Amino acid sequence: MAEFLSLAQAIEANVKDGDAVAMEGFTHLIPFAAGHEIIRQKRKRLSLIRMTPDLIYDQLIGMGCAERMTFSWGGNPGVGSLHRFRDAYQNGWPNQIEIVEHSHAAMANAYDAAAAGLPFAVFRGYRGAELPRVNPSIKEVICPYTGEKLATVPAVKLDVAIIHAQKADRKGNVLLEGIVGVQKEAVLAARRSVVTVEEIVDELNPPSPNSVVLPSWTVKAVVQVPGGAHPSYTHGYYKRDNAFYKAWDEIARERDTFTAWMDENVLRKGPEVFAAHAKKVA
Amino acid sequence: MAEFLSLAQAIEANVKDGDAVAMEGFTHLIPFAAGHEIIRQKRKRLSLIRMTPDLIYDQLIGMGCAERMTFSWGGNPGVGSLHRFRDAYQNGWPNQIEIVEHSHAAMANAYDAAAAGLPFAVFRGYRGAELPRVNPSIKEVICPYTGEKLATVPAVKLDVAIIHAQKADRKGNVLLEGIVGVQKEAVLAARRSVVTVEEIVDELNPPSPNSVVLPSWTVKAVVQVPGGAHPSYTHGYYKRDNAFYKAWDEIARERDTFTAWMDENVLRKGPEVFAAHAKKVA
Amino acid sequence: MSQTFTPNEMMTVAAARALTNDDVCFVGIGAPSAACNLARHTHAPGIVLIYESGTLETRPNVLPLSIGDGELCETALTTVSVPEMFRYWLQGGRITTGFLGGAQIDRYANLNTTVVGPYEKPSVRLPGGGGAPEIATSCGQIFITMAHSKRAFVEKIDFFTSLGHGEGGDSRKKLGVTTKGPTKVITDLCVMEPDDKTKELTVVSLHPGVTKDQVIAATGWQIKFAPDAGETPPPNETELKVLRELHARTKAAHGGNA
Amino acid sequence: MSQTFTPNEMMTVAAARALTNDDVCFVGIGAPSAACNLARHTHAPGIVLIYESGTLETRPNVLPLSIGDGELCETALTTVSVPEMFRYWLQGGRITTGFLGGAQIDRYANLNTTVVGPYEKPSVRLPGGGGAPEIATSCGQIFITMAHSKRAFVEKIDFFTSLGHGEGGDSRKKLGVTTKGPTKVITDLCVMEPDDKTKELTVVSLHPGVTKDQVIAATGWQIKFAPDAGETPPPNETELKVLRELHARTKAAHGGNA
Repeated sequence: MAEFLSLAQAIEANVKDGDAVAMEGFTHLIPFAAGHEIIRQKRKRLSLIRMTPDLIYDQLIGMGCAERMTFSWGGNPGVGSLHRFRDAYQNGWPNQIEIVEHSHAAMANAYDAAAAGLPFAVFRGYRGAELPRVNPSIKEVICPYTGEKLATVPAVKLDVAIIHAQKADRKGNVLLEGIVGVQKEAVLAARRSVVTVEEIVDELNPPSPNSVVLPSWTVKAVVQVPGGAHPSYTHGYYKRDNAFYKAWDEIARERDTFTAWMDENVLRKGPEVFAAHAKKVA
Repeated sequence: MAEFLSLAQAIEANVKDGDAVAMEGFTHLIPFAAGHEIIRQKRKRLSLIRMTPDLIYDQLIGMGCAERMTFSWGGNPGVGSLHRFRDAYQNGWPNQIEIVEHSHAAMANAYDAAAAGLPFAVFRGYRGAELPRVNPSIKEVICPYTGEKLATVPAVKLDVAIIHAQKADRKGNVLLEGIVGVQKEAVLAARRSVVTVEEIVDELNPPSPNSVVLPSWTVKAVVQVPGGAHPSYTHGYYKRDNAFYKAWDEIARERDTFTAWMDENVLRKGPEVFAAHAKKVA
Repeated sequence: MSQTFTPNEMMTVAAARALTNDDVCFVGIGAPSAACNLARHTHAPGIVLIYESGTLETRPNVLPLSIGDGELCETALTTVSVPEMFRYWLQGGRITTGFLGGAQIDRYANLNTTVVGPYEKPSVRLPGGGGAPEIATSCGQIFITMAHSKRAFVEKIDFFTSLGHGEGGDSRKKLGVTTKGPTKVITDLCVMEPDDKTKELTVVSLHPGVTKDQVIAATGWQIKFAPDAGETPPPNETELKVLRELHARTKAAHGGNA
Repeated sequence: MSQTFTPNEMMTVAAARALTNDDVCFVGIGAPSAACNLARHTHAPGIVLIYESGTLETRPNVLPLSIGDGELCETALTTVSVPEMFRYWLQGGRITTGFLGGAQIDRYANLNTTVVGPYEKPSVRLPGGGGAPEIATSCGQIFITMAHSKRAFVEKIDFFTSLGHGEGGDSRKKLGVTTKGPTKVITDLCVMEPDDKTKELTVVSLHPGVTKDQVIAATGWQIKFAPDAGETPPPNETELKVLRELHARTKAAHGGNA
């Protein structure tokens, strides 16, 4: 059963130095507040996993929390590159970071396989592509019926999954809506999970019998952090702050502007600052 | 794009003698009206596929429409056996029927693989079970990462999938709600599909952004048949007629009572008789 | 206080009592469904019930006739597709206790729900395994509920639909299966558990009024009794009341043409 | 009637025109998104647009900045999970036309969005392939939109992120790939198509005012021109109006802090 904790408690209890951590979100519902808490708690040597690492992973990497990133597309969507990731990967600042690179299809299948308790996934992928040359974890199997060669990817292995969602009820059941990405799979794949939510409500009242709901017993900790996905967004609550994504390009370009921004906006602040973004628009 | 047809037209155009046909539904939304139309049109040598073949497959088999059944659990749920299937399989009446038997997990994975365009699926199954001895299509692969042996099943191959759903809009987009079974996978796996619906509406208005919707361009024909799932049920419209499922045990036990019932209730009737069951209860 | 009860009620109550508030159960139709819902309405209100039709954490007010009755979806936390159910939830290892039954069972709790007679030319073609082959290996443990008779409790089952303890001992381990398998077989006569070492089913308690001879007569192999086998505590008043109300509600709901 | 337009507008309009009302498109961010939505607002109102974030049949009123903007979900027929998107919809073979672009392209329309320089020690680490490796092989055909420059149109790409026509000829077939691959490369200078036989990109039309020499100067290999290469018809009034309104709405929506 999920425990209701403060964000500091939830991160303290569930994220350890050296952990394999997925903070998932496909543009939507990215758990920024939780990421900032990890930075404040100065976690080290994290192995970060995500299909589309964006600003929050740029921030974690720039602050020296990570030693590895497993990903399929690492950029600032619609804007450009992740300068802090590049600086770490190309120049070793603040520390060298290792990469494990896949395609989206591979990562999506790797999450799916892990949620399904399988050691690997099979997909029709990478034909004529070069990634298999540089990523030894990409292998192949032969279909026992047709003889077709198909690509394989190992299931993701996660110590902890961290996601943001619309709401939880008082038992800790969690409702996700909109672009749900691979968040459900990430939680089901992980040994531990932390879910930040906009609201905690008496009754979940999912709009459809087939709504995406994570039962309380699949979640380790639930934390209410209104606005906790900003500058990403929460469907039904607030929009994506596209202007901030554009502004990040300048902030992160140089080490000193980055450090100053992190100091002022993350290290000297707490999760309560996110509440300013948490207006319900639906 | 889906065409709007009468039930007779839809079956005429999409179900041919000898076709591999899945009329799916996991207790819920079983397309009985469409099955009756196939019987009236006297289709022959169908290869019937379904996880849980129940009364409608008993009827198709008893009326001589089928030559093969691929399945994982064939019974009258909560009541007992399918007498017409048994009579065909054990005694060859009205004709001999061949079986291809799997487990639920295998069938569910076989539909999933077909929907995903893969030739086979991998799952952890059949350990210590005897089905692999009698079903040569059950094979295994070795995980290229862990060396674990896992079971495989070929993807289902369908000429046509037939399902029942709550509603379609005027473009032919289809909404399913409640126990959705493997119906979406069946439609995506099939070369052709026929969907009977309770209602055709101007706007689909799915209650959740993540509602189960089949786009019009994945469906071949949409037919409005209110009550078309009876004695199965349609979530939000009418309940399962459990009394009829119990009564079927007596009707189907003997060849003559069966034949008389089919004559009176199927051969001499049309899809309009289902409308009597179509009260909206939601 | 003494009350009369049927052997079937005793079986259901004994199965219900074996469940805890922390269990996540994969429920089958019939006795398992009654046992799980009885537990939920008595000592285990937090128990999580999952039906293979896709309904997660369901709280039916009446017992379902089929595994996919509307009641199950209407009272569920959420309902997922059947592929997801078998992939993420069952194979994903999230179920603590699964229920099985069958037409035949052997001394190692292997089950047959496929055929009586040879597979290719059966004297009775049964419905088949359904979810059983993977329920038997993916759930943390398995409870089996079955009516006790010589026709069902046999020396040799005609078909291995689902794995119990194989040929006994460490059969499961040798097959690469890491879950416990059948830990209890609950019948209308007694409760059996596999021996720690041999995994042969052993009677650990006899239901009130049942004799060893009755069990011996209803079992197709030479059944063993634990040295300390005592009497199964009879159903108490609350258990009987809740169970009978559940059945009464169910009968009322299913009898009519809803 | 003559109108002024930018090379980028010409590129977008040319891409839009190549789409039909029956297409099911896997849309990327930027020029593809503009082209697809322009087509939808002009000659192809029935075109189906799918974004890899899971949004099926979306009708955005403004162009998304990211592949998962809220606008895409709010205007979609439905939104599925990302594993389902890549498994059932892309790999399932339901997409007629996919859009790709990249930092580098070669004469066989192979693309690089991974690194400039060697993979292990790149001079520029790019975002990576994302969905491209499988989009390139699973969609019925591929349209590529890119700004035309010698830095991008190179003799040899530094990394094979996604397959175009490989080494030309029947390269795709030899790899077991049955889809067409890139059928059009649309730049801000011209439209190219692979030669029927060799699969080498060949200019089939030059945008208005663009000379062959300009194209030659902006291409890192000895670019071929079709004998009948003419002028790309310029954007018409409606196309320009619709496209500019789309961009204006987008700018207004993204500029502010919504």
